Amino acid sequence: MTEVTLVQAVSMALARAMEEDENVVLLGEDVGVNGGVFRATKGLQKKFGSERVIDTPLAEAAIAGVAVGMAAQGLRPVAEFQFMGFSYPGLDQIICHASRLRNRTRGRLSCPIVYRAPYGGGIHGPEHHSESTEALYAHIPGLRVVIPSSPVRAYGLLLAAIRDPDPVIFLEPKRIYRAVKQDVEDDGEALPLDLCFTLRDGDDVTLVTWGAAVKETLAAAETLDSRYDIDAAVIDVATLTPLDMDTILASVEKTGRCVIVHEAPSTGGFGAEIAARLAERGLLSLLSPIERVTGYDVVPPGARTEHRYLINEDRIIAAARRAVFFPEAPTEQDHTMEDA
Amino acid sequence: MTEVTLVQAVSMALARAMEEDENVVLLGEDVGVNGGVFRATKGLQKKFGSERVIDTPLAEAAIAGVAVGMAAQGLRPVAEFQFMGFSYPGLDQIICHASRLRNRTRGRLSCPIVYRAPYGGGIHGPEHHSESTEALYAHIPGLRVVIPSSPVRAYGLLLAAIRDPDPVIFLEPKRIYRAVKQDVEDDGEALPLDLCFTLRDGDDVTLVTWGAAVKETLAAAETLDSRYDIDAAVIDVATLTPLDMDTILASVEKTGRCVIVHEAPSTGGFGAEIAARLAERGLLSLLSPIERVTGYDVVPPGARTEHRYLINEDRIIAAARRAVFFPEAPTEQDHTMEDA
Amino acid sequence: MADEKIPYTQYLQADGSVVGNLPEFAEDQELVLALYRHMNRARRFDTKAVAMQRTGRLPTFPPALGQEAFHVGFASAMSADDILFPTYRDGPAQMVRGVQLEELLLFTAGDERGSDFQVPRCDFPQAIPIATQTAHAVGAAYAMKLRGEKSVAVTTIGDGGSSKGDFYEAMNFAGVWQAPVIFLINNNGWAISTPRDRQSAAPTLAQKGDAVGVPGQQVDGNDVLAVYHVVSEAIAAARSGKGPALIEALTHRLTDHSTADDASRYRDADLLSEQWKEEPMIRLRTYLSNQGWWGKEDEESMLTELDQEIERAVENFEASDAPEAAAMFDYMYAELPADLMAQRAEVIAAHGHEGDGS
Amino acid sequence: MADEKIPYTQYLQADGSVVGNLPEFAEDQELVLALYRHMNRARRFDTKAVAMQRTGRLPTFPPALGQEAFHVGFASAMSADDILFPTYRDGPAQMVRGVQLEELLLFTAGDERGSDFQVPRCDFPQAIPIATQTAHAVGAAYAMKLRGEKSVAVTTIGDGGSSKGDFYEAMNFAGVWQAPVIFLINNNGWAISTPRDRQSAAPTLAQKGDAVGVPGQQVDGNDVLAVYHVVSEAIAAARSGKGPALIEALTHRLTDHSTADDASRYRDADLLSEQWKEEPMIRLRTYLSNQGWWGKEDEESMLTELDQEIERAVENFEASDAPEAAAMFDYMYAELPADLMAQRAEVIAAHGHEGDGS
Ligand SMILES: Cc1ncc(C[n+]2csc(CCOP(=O)(O)OP(=O)(O)O)c2C)c(N)n1
Ligand SMILES: Cc1ncc(C[n+]2csc(CCOP(=O)(O)OP(=O)(O)O)c2C)c(N)n1
Ligand SMILES: [Mg+2]
Ligand SMILES: [Mg+2]
Repeated sequence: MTEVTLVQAVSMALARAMEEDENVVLLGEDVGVNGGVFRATKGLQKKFGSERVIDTPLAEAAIAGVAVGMAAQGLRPVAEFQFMGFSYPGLDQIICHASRLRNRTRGRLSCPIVYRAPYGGGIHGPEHHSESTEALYAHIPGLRVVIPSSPVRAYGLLLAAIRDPDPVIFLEPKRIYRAVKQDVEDDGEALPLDLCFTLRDGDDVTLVTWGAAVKETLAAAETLDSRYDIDAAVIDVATLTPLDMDTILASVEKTGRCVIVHEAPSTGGFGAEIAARLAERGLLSLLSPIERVTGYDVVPPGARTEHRYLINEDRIIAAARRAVFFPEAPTEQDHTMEDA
Repeated sequence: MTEVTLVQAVSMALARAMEEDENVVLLGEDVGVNGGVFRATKGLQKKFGSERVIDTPLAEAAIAGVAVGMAAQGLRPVAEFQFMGFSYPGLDQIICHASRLRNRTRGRLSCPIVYRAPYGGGIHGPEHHSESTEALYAHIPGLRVVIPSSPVRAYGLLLAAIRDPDPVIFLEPKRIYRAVKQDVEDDGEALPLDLCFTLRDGDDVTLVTWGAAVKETLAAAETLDSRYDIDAAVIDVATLTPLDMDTILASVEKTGRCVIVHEAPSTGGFGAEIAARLAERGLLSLLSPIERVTGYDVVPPGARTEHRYLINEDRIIAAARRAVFFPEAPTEQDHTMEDA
Repeated sequence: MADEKIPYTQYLQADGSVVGNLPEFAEDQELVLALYRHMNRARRFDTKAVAMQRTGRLPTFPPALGQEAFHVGFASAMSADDILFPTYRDGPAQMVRGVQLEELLLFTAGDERGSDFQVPRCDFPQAIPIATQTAHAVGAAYAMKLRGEKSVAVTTIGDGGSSKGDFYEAMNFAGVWQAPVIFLINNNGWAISTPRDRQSAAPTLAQKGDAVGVPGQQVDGNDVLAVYHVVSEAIAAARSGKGPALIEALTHRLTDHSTADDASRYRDADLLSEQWKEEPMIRLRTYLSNQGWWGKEDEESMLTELDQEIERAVENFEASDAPEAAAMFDYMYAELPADLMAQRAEVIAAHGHEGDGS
Repeated sequence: MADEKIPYTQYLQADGSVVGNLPEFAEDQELVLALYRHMNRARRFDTKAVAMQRTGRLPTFPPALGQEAFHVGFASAMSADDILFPTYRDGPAQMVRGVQLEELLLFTAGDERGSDFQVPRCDFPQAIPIATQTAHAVGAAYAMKLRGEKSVAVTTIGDGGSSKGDFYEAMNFAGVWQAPVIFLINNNGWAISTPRDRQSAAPTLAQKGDAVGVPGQQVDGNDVLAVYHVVSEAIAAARSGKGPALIEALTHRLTDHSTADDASRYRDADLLSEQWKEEPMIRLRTYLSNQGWWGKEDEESMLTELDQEIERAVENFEASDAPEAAAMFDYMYAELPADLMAQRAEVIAAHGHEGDGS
């Protein structure tokens, strides 16, 4: 067992996957000699050679596209977009080919690719470095969208993603790349790609979230408990698509209340899909309107003011309390909303 | 007044806009001499010259990107993607620049661009010619996503889109390009970009839809009325973002039931957003679970079997009846579900 | 025609006369007759498919009329283990590779089984989003090189497609990686209605290789011997580790862009009749008869055979059932995720299990 | 260094000696001194910004250390009415254009007001997504040409960026349109950790113009006179309707990619010290003193002035309030759609109206 950060867990999983399968190759900008701008591929080129850990020219459409050709030829490419905001030139290849090749050829050719990208804000990055556009990928049939939110889940889910016979978009919440350390056993055990993770049981309200926002959501659940005696369940969706709705429905059946928390803009965010499915399959369980605590429908503000945009504990607590008190509004005196 | 089809109404609006504002220019593949592969720009190059109706080289990323430079310099480019499935190389420019330039520069520069594309299936097109990925665009702050579903709305909404000071994604449901003719007065009157259109009032159930599916939805409403005595309201959302939720909420308040109909895959489709907002702001009005009648989460099948994927009247009728009869299931004998 | 710096290869002139020294293989009667037969199959099939489209038996079809020497020439230069990454206009090349006519008809009809080739198992299906296939070819070539295999990836693109960034990026990767990929431009003069001179100010498309350190050359795409020759040499070089190559074939698109197009809206009729004079079949037939390899009877029996082969394919195609209703789900993932099972069941409930064309 | 076919321009060698015939403007003392001053301002500002980042007063900053001749040379060659489409590394060029140091600091700090330049109103903000700016330049150039204006668009890109399809597509459009755009490659040898020779197998980046019919040339990017000269000529040609041009400037990145980078992980220290010998400021100073235009005192008073100017900008920047909370909504659309008003109200409720940095 080693205590590692999330980004180190990513490295560990990559190394393990490359060891156990010689078809696994890494490619992307600066993934080799430099070990990636976040050091996620640190040391791997030394270990596995520059033919398996490939520093590519600067061109994301090609990175996405050559991975398709490699995968159809039996390799298992893990392609890195340096930041999610630079993955868009690759969308065409991912939508038109990676997600479809199996279907187009009735299974003759397939695309066991992992497209990795650090995602989300909160690192005081320049413009375009704070994207949370997972919803774009989650709308594309044929893909899996996977987002780890702890070192343990990063290790297990990334191994699963690499071994999966189909393309996976693997988004790493860079804000928590080094937020905590966890014991991660490098035992090659993958985690399932078809289950949500229940991080906390609770009877009063279900908090559904993923990515870096898991951190604030867990903190909010603690506060809800300690300060307001509200018992909140916390579900880390982890694999957005295909979605394990049953775990969410089961919890909401118990709590009757649901708050969905994500960093991406609200409109058309993946929270909408979860809310929609609740309104379809869980309507009768709902004792209060669904709440979404999300990014606003704006361009993420620059570093100087991004804290106003990012999810904070207070917004989650306020939403959970609105849900629990519904149809009453939570009383002012209980409500200690603070400015961040 | 002239009786025109939807695609002719598009031409009319383009011609009108070009006449009234010399800054309006068209660009795209085959939009000039050929008048567009669907003839939407027919005759316009003759009329306005090849400098204002520009046949570009074959490169969608550049088409999207040069439009940004043109717009920032005071032109009002109307850029055509030949099919929505070929708009993806342009996404990077649209997400990173067109939607953001005003915000990035605090209003100093802006992007009055219309990106037009024929969209949706049902024309027996080859692979990649049947895309309905409006949800990708609808998740991007700073854009407007507009979809006309009749000649009158095509004319009025396209004029509004061109005059709008910000970027608009204008998706034309090609399946109904020539489905009906309508009297369209070429009077230069635009339609509002911030309202849904209520096409049919109704007390029993609210059908919310857009694009080509408006056709089947209206037909379903007729059948619901005549065969089942169910009085369905039909709302054409038309402008997906920014969304006029009030019109939808008002109707659902009256009917208590909502069926959302769109051709795009269900998961992460824009129907999810509407359902989510209902579950947030209209929960207490809902007398039955929200129903979504949508494309499946698969690649649209090829021409030979695409009818199995496309929205049909029967699916809408069945969903509306489930909603109305809820919590009972509609009885078998009333239920005359036919295979298409 | 060609830029000075750019090599240009032609052996058979429009009138069938030979220019320069023919390469050795031109004496190989069997080989050259096979080329001729492939070109004829392609053209007969093309005619048939267009006729079927006109009578509502096929949706949109993109004919390759006039470009048979290009397609047959390059595909014949490939080994079975090489891999083709074609476009929508490469049906004739796919036939040479072993794709069945019936499969091509299924694909055209919008039946996904048409891309599940029995042979060649590794070739990609036709790419519709233009230029995307070039990156796939580079990735596959990288994989083959990594494994020490000697196969070569071959990919095609149009003059229009050569304007796309994907093409440039793919060639650039191939150059850096010295990957065994051959990039072939079928420069037929048009991208739908857009003429070659509106695509690029570059005097040749072959010189696009300059930008990425990949050697470029031109070839008369109406001359199957020239195409076969330059592609064979380029493949041999790539196979022996000499890296990628770019070849621009000069062809003419002798008909509409596709059955959905009407070229008379934008193309001068006189130009077209000039171009017909350069079409590739007649010059090859002249060569064959000059060699004493081919006569009227050979021609007649060949055409009869080809037409029978095509008819059989059409019959099989038309007798085929549509795919099962559930098929739209069953190849989305290696294993259908639980999340999609209800949708699959709904489709089966509505349309039944059978592939009954419903 | 350069390919034979590709012109290469250099006047000032590393030791300050002159090679070839200097262009006329090199005798214009005022002009050349202005270039020198701009280069010094750039370097002092750079040093300051890096120091601020190291002490937590700025987030990530991308220094231009060593590339000042490139930035100052090309920006000085532009007229006020020309338009610049810069990258994140073009701060020094923006300063020449009239962008305030305080604005550059705001931009770096992630304050959008930093891109609302008071001067020049039409220049684009720095593009972060690499190569996207090249298309904007072409579109703007098209607009200016359409209106019969004589302005020219100038855009820059790195050696890494030159691998992107956007760059190729933009140049191709410019070639077809004969649009007045100058494409400048700042080839500083690195794209973060990726060396030039892993970016492209093309021997020069200037020859990328071949692919699109745009003339390409190289220039010594450490020689401000050479840069000023070739860019001036290219702009004049474009202004007079002669179309686009591509110029590759050979520079060195004398420090890390950005303050978030540590080049010692991938770059040889010896290489770096060799490159320092070619840096652009010293050779220009040598030229100036050889001309008798510049002495120790001039240098000292200039540096004092520049440092004061920079200090004032830093003070103003640090004294500035953060934008209002509602600002994140107020520039999304010309008019805020009703749909977003509730969100805006929520943000104001949580953070107040004031631009208090909260
Ligand atoms: C990315 C993309 N954009 C647009 C289209 C629509 N389209 C189909 S064929 C074609 C013209 C292609 O011309 P060219 O590359 O010269 O090939 P040709 O058809 O002449 O063989 C266009 C624009 C497409 N298939 N893909
Ligand atoms: C499309 C895109 N991909 C990746 C990045 C991340 N990135 C920022 S700078 C850089 C290297 C750029 O190198 P080069 O073009 O040579 O310019 P330089 O930094 O040397 O000036 C990369 C990969 C980006 N900003 N945009
Ligand atoms: Mg062509
Ligand atoms: Mg560089």
